[in-house]
Amino acid sequence: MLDSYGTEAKERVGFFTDTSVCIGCKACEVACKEWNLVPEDGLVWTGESYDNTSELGANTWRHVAFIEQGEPEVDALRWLMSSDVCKHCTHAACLDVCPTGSLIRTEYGTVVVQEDICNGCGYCVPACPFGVIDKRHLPRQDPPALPLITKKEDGRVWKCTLCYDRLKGGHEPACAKACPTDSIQFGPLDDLRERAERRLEKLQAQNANGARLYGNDPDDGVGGFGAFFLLLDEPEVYGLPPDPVVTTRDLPGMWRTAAIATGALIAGVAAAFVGGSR
Amino acid sequence: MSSYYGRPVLKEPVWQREIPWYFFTGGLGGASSVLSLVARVSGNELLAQRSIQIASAADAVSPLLLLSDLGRPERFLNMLRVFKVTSPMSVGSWILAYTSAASSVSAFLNTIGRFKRTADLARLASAGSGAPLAVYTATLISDTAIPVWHEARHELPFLFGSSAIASAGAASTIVVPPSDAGPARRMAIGGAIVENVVMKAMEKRLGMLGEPYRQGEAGNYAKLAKACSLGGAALIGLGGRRSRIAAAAGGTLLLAGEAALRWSVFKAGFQSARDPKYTVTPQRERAGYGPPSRTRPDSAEASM
Amino acid sequence: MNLPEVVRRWPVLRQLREGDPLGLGRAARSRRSEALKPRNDAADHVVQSVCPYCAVGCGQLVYVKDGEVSHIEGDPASPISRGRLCPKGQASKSFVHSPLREFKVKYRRPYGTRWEELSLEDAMEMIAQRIIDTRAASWEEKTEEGNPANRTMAIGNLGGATLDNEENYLIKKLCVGLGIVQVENQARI
Amino acid sequence: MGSNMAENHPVGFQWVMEARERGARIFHVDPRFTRTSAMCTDWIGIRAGSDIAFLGGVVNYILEHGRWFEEYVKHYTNAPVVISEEFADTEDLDGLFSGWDPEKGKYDVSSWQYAGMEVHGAAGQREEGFQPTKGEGSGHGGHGGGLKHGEPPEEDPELQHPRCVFQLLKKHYARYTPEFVSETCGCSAEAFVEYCDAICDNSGRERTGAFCYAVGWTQHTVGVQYIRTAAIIQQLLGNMGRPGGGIMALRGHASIQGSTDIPTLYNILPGYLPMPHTEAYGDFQSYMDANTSPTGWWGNFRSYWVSLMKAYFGEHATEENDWLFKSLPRIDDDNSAYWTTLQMLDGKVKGYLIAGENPAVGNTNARAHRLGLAKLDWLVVRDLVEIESAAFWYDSPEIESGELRTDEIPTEIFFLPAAAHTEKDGSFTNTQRLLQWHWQATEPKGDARSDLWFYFHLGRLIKQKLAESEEPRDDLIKALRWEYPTHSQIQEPNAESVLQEVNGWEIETGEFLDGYPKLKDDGSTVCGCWIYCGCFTEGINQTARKKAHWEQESYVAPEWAWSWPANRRLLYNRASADPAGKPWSERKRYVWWDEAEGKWTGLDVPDFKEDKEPGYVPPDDAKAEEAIAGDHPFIMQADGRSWLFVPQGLEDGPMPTHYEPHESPFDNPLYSQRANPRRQQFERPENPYNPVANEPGAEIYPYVATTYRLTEHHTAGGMSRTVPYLSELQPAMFCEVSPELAEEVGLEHGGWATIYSTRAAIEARVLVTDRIPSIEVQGRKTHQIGLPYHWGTRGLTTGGSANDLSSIALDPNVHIQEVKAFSVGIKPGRRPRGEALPAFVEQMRNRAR
Repeated sequence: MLDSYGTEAKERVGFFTDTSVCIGCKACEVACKEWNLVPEDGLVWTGESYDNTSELGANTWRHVAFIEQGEPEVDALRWLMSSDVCKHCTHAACLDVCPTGSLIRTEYGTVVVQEDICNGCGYCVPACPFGVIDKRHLPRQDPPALPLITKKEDGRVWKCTLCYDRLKGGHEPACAKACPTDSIQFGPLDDLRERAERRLEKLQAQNANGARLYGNDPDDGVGGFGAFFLLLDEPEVYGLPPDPVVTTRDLPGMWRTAAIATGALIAGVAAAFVGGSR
Repeated sequence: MSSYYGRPVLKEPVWQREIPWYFFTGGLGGASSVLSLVARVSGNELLAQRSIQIASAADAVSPLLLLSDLGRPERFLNMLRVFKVTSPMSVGSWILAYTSAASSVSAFLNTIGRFKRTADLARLASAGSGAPLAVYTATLISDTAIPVWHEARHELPFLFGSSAIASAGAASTIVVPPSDAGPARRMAIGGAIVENVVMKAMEKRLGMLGEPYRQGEAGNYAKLAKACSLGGAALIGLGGRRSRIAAAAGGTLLLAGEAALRWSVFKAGFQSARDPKYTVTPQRERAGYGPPSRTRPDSAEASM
Repeated sequence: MNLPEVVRRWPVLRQLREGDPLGLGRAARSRRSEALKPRNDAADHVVQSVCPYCAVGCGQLVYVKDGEVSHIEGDPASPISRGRLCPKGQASKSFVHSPLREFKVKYRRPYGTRWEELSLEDAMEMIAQRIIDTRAASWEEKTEEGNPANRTMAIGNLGGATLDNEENYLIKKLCVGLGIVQVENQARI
Repeated sequence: MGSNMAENHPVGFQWVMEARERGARIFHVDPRFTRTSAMCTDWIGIRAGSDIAFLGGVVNYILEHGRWFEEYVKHYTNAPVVISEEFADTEDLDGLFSGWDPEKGKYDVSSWQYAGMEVHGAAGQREEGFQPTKGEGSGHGGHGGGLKHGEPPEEDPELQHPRCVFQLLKKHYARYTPEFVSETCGCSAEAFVEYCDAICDNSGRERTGAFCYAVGWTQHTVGVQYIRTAAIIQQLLGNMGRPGGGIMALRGHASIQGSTDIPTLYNILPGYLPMPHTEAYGDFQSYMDANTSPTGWWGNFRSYWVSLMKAYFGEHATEENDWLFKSLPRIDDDNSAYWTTLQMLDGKVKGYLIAGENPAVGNTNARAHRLGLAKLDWLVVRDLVEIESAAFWYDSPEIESGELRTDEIPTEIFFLPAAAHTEKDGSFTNTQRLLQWHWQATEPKGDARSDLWFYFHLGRLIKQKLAESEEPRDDLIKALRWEYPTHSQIQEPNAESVLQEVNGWEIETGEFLDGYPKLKDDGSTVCGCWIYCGCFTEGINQTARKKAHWEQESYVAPEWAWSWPANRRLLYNRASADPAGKPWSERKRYVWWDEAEGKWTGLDVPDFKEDKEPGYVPPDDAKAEEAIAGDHPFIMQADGRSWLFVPQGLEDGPMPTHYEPHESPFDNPLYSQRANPRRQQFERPENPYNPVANEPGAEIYPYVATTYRLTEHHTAGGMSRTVPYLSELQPAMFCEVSPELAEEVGLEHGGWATIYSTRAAIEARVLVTDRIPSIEVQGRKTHQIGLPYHWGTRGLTTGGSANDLSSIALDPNVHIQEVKAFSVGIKPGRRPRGEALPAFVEQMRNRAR
């Protein structure tokens, strides 16, 4: 996966987000924005519990979901909180389909958008099976390069970089550092996977209902997440896909079909000449 | 099927109206290049010349459409920064660049009527890349997480291909006198028929995921496409031989139908991304989950 | 072979030359990405501070670049917070740089309908005079019952829980000296 | 209880989460199911304002089931002490204690005393004159009367004497049964009993339990008694002065603790020394007598006080002139913030300075406060942004409604931009009494200045202007020591030089003092705040110590910053050892008597005279600290014991009693005395009260409202509604209501609601949620309404101010307002606009007549 970096390659790092200790304080959301200078994107009160950020996007790279569960009788109440983030997939569709090489796999095994390269073709947006990456429509900051065709909005796509710059400086990502309860844990992916297993065993022993790991399996549809989770309910309850698959897994097949269709097209045209010009 | 306050799991594509039009011009251009080559080989000079002109015109418009859809148009050259087989758009960009160069050279020389050999080489080249150009856009959208696109990956290339044939045929039918437009007419009619058959088959196979193709805007475009394509084909078939008017009218109608078809597919993608059930339900079935282990919270439902 | 720099850096060629045929990694990496550094490393200096919001007293590291706060994050050395911060503490930089922050004195004259400009010097001068005059006019040496008072009941001072101990010390000291007894803060609120 | 720790102190909550992960049982008892409740092992929902009923139930449970920590209680508390026979309990007098004076509306506390003597309270805050003869020495307490070697005259070690504290306690809480608790608080009796068992099981020799509280307890007309009840529990269970025990106050502002220690409060001087009172202390000696207790650490009162006067007035304060005592300003019973507000409304207050506070949003009945500001001659507001308190004259609900007209408001206003914490040096005192220094990072811009700068230069200017004055009233200000070195272009005073004065030095040698035992009463030492003495030992700023916790041996981390007193992290920690000086258990060892060394030692600085052995019995003539026995850990008390029963120092009773909130839809199930008889009320046009309980019209305001904060915002919003990243996280004022209430009045989730009291009406978005359940109280279904109080008319996100709805009704001891439980009405839709708003409030008020 990191062969191309040779000696430059580092141990693959990621996040383990343990939602069983998330207190929903949103420090991660703010820490991320403060560090990465992600713009504030609108004061919208949703009425969806305490969540007024709604979803991950170009201007929200960490998003805390709030789910109120249970029947009125008090002891049954449950309030799920979970900090969502880009999954930094082992097989990342956004990365595969990016036509400019703006999206790359870094020496840390993370997936980042290079803001100096992205030309806003938007292909990565529908490619992501989690709906993470998105185009930023806010006004652009830098001066137009080619005045005639330059647009006023930023127009590039953005998402969590797992604080690529901080990693290069040997610092942990901003959200993980801020998290008051260590719900967001950062580290070498292998360690995190072990930690998660142990955590799950502990919770299941205490029969914390619904505890399960999500995205820790290297054999899943995206080859495992670089940022995986411990959830207390089904993934879709948190707005996550139950069985995400990287679309490019089927690409060879698609190319084959395309080749056949191409042949068919030529044949079809040729066939049209049977019987001469009239 | 539940999701987080009924919000989509996926992001809708951010592509704008240029893209479906590009699907159309790409198909038209690509198939026209092929048509031109075959016409040349079969000695139909007029058809060959007009169709290569159509091709070069379409291939000239296509890049502009793509460029104007970019968030950072001034960075359009970054498309040729890398060559990635994993990215249909990357591959397509190279093909498009190559095809439009070839077709324009060929068309230019054809028009001024000199350097015939070079012109033919260029025509050969553009035809070689034109065919994939007409089809790859289907692969491009299939290679996404959008349920109705990805799951339709087996049919879409044929749908787009036949649509391209129909478009190219229709376009030439308009500009070439009936006397020389026989092959174009047959392409138009054949393409239209095949395309409608493929569409039907696709929807059938997709089952639940076929819904978006029939509903909302996508559904309307689909109906329009069907009416225009079959109507146009019929008109060409019945009157195209004799009447130049009928040919032109039929061709135009058919072209409109092909454009509508691309729009229909385009919109269906957005609709399926918007409704989480198209994402969640198939995945739950695939993963072999039973019904949700916990029932959804009343409060959350209430606040949806 | 030595191609010109621009060509040599062309990712398409690097894909082949740098063992990244798919162009998913190193070959596609831009100059900017190669040179990327955390901006904290570029800070002129860092000071250890304390979060200004609640009374937990989390440690903060304030990074300064060109005389401006470039970033604020948790101080790992603190046994209280261990480097962690809540959303408010984490937003301290935005708080310091709030778009609504004021840097000019504003003056509203009695019955005035708008803010006016006023120099800080004049403002201080005027405030000092107001205190002196009000105090003189309202001085209470004894209460009605004839008990000692030594005070003015016409001036009050509010605030302190968000201030430093040193600031509170001066406020109380000054008010005692002036006979201002209505000194209060949020501890009451 | 009384705290929403996870939301308001998230980083502090990391330790609670760690405890939970280690298997600790964490209960959250609160009207709402909050982010804290979601994290705790158990949540018990109770009616806002019923905490004493709940906690009193715990006391009763402990006593009934003999779950108390016998050895601890017998030795360390005043349980064995016999109380005066004149004392009568609320159980005898239907909700009143003996000594109630209906005229004055106050208690004469003489009947609450230890039999045969006069004890004084401990807090050292005292407003009223101390007249032993009349025994009316309540106020906020002196510190101990004529105890012979710190022992009360009459005790019963077996705790059987009918008038001993232990028996009085039993009697007082006998009716607080689980059924009563369930009836009154609206929780299930089973859940309550489970709670009781849990804290009992987690107390004793081997284990300790802790309480965490915040303004959910203090902001009541019986707030102090809430905390007192918890104190009783913790004493009975032996959880005070021990690691993992105690009662943790979670405070909401960076230096709110500091602003009480070094007070910007009317009734005390630094170190809780009482301000002299108009009605008493005619002469210096009686002030000294009243405040100096012969025994306990308050015995050295004179040294603390004289050293402070030397810090204030230097050479001008001398033995001869009684250290300028005669010239000091005097206070009345109550000159607190709300009293001042009412004085403004009466036009008696002319000038007002506000520094880093936003009363126009943050004070209860904020509306009355805005009306008050509009009557001032002049107003100074210092803040980073133009807050509501500075903008009320053109942007406020009253301007919108036409009740106020800009061109009719006489107030002259100076808005001065303030410097942020990164733009000045200084120390904050956090909620654990830890003084932490923060260094300046950048220079303030433009006219922005620190408050240190403002008050220093203001004082300099005034002293300058008055230098030549012959007026006697100006003598004191002329005598004020006001020299502090300044630096930088803006002449910023040196904050450390101020801290040095706070720490104090010996005048002769100029050496910094290393602790308050060094203070002298002869004027030879200077000290600006005796409890902070030692924060600058050896000329080193101890508060700036930042030794990383991983470099320190003990988890107590004594080398991080400095805590008062004497860098002691846990107060009364001698109680962590048994009477003989051995740790109660190895698991819980903290401070113990080292036989070999002959001194107290441990993980923390012992809160006890280092070489005083456990068996020490003070001689009869012993004074001050010397008079505290070796097995009495609570050394600030005259008798060295913790007080289950408080003979003096409280305004409203020696033992906590359940009273209904001032505005409550219910009667008191225990007594005909509905609410705290001693609570402060101020009925007047700007501060009318809702009809309550079974009074006619109460049905117009039938619901219990409670205000609170959200993680994403800070108090009155000046520091958060001005920050984009915080504003987008909670972008609108909303109210939390149960599905039942929504059903009852037709509220629509996501829609708007108008919430009204007899004082005002505000609007809020509606959040229908099961997290604020309707509950059954006294056989009646009640609905509660949750109201965050962050919003106002300014900032990036604006909205109605919850504090406009609540009234000025205060706790008698600390004058804190009751905003955690009051009554309101609610209806669907947005509030009326303009003139229609006051008209609507009026209309409702009339309906309630």
